[in-house]
Amino acid sequence: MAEKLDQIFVQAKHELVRWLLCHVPGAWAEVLSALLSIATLLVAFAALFALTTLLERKGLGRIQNRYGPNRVGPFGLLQPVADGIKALTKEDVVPRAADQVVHFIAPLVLVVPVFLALAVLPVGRNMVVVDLDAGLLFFFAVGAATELSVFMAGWSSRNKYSLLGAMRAIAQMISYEVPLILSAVTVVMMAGSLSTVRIVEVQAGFSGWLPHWHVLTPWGLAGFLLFLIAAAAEANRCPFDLPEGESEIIAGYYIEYSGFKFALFFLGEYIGLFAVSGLAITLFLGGWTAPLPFVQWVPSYVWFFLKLLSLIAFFIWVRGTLPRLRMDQLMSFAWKFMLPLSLINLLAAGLWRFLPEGLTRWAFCSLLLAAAYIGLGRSLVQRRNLGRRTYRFAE
Amino acid sequence: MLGEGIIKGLAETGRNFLGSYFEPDRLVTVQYPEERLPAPETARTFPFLVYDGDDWQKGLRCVACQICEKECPPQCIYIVKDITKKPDYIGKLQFQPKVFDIDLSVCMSCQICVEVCPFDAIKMDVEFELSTTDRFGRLLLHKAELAKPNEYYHKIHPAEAAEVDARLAAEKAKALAKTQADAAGKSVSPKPALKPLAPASG
Amino acid sequence: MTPLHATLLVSALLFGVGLAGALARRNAIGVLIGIELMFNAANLNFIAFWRYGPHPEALTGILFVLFSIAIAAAEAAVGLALIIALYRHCRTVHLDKVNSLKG
Amino acid sequence: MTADFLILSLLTLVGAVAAVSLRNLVHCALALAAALAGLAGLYLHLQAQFVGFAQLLVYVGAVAILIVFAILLTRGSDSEPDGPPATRGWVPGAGLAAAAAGLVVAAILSSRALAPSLQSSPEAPVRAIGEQLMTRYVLALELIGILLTAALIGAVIIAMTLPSRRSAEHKPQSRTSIPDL
Repeated sequence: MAEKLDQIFVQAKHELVRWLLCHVPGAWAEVLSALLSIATLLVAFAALFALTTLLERKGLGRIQNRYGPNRVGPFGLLQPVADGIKALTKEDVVPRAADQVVHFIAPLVLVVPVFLALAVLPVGRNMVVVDLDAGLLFFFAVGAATELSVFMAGWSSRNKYSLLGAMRAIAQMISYEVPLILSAVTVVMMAGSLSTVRIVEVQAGFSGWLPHWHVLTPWGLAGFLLFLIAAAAEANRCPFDLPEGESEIIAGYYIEYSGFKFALFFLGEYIGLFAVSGLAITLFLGGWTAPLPFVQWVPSYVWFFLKLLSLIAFFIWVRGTLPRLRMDQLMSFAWKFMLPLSLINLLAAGLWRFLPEGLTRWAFCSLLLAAAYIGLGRSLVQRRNLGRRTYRFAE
Repeated sequence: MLGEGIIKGLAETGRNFLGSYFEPDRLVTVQYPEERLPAPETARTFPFLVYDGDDWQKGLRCVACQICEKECPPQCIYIVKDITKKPDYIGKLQFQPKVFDIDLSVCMSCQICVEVCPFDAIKMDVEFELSTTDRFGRLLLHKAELAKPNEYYHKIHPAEAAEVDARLAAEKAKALAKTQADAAGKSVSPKPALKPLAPASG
Repeated sequence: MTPLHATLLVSALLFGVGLAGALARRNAIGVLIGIELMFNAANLNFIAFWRYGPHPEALTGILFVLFSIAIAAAEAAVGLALIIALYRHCRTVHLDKVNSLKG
Repeated sequence: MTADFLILSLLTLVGAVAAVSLRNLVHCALALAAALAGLAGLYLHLQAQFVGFAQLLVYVGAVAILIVFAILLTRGSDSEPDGPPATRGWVPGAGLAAAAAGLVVAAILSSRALAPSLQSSPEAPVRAIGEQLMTRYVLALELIGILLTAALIGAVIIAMTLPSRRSAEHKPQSRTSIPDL
């Protein structure tokens, strides 16, 4: 029964493809199967996007002792629908000085790769659109295109704020991509594979009550936290939302976008967050595996989406808590703290691999990472609040 | 150590989040169309005309003196005086406005009309839900929409209305006393009637 | 025409376009773009010969391209740094105007 | 000669032509990114998965961004108001390029050694690439590491302005020497 429930979507797809093959030639089987997977993925994540916009506004409201949206539908549940209708019916304003073609293409260049990145995330047992041999590399490769789209949006608008926002965004994305990839590399070292499916399989299984998740090791915990911070910076989430700081550069690179194009940027940003959170789950939180042995009867995709929702909730919580960083703080945090710590984490992961199992390797790796954390953190804090700012003109 | 502040901050916002579900006092937002706060005594939006008695056409306090029309800074009041006097609600003959219009889209709620009115005939309303799709028709209020009973005035501004009523009653009593005194004095001598009034007005 | 021929033709045309760009552009960055295109045309050749060659299991072509990509990245970084230094020195990146030997 | 090959090579070539012929340099850089993405698609078509993704990561993610940054940092280089985007001697340049390309094309078309090309479908698993890198090509890998480090440091030093020199040289223009984005 549990098995059946777990594989219900996989079975449904097979049945559907079989039924469709009665009507179309057999050579189309692969195409049909891929199209069905893609459609399901698009619908599921678009629905999750709608839900998340609502949850975010509700959660932020509660953190600030407000209600949040509660007018459209019961408990405000239809608010995303209202937002969507609003975005679709709004006038699409393009500045006269803008570079029309680049301005038009930029949102597409953001949305398409971001959805492509979802293709390698295993959302359940046997539920992945493509199991690529170099899946992780694929994820980061298509993620690279978003930087270009941000630049295109910022440059083509012919607005100094949008260009500033784009430059900030690119500088930030490039800086945080280094610790992001380095902390992912630790997992690749352990799993011995770049395939996301294989990485999840490595983490399946229990020793006693504890699952074999990577986050439950010293290097995994450090890697997970580093990955989460870098992911927040990659997805332009608070406290790293300088590129779109409303109060300083009035929404940054999408200042000149309105209507449906703005909605596309918004969608792209959230799907990017889901993708990178999904990758964090795949790499460190055991993907679709159950956290405890006796709840394994719960379908695997439920676990994946539960983990995804809790990570999103964490991001919302952080957004409701932390103020935005300053640009120099952002950069010194990336290069003086994140990068050395992720390199040391790489070392710790290597040691973990080659030290004999037991308490010694736990103690050794934990001590190494804790010492690095305290030392780097102290040096960062001592330079007066994450590095002192030097003013060029306003001395 | 690095990160302590972040954890403290997260705890604080977490407490806010959970607290908002268990302590209703935290949520200060008024859910406006369903629940509304009572308007304060001194609240004001736009003017209305007060009438006494039951029939608004007879009971209007306004005598069409047109002071408010002249004083109104944005000139949103338009009055046409009736040529003949008509009996008011107690049967006394009075001038009455034939037309009394206020353009709410022009009015700036300055309350000068209320201050200059010698008859306490125009007062400020607290009604604020005036949005309409017909800007020229629905925001130009005529006499019929402007006239509201004295009881309504008592309801929205109780203290002020009581004061006004007391003053009006006192003036009425004084006028009554004066007419009686006049009636009494006319038989004796009409001349000293002005004398006791002079210090009172000064 | 075999697939190998087609791929090599694409590579040759790409090289020609890149060469034309490198020779004819006035702007230093434009020249760099042309050089990048030529680099990539060469890489395509390696992949094509690996794919249709007699010993694909040796992975020589793939590894050569990987190294070549790494070198191209380094080349681009240094080249652009040179262009920025040039701009700072001469206030222009138009190669016609950079014609004095004396700094 | 399949449809996907045609589409990808068309994208690559059109992008390349646009990259060398457009007037606005930012457009050139974006066209270059499109051409290199098309090339990555060609690699995938040729079953070199790892190389294709590496190409996307390095070229679209890093080199294109680097070029764009350089364009914005060298002010006034993004447009060429005076005259054509090419040098005065563009005719010999283009002619030389056309001759070179024509020569190569003729060589390819007339080559007999290429004729019996194999129709195998080889695989390049990541594990095999990694093993090769760590055994047979380990020296090259280390050299690449040194090269990249040297390039990194060199680029920083070339592009860096020393505070003392800058203030000495550009004192009168210190307001204009700040890159105006």
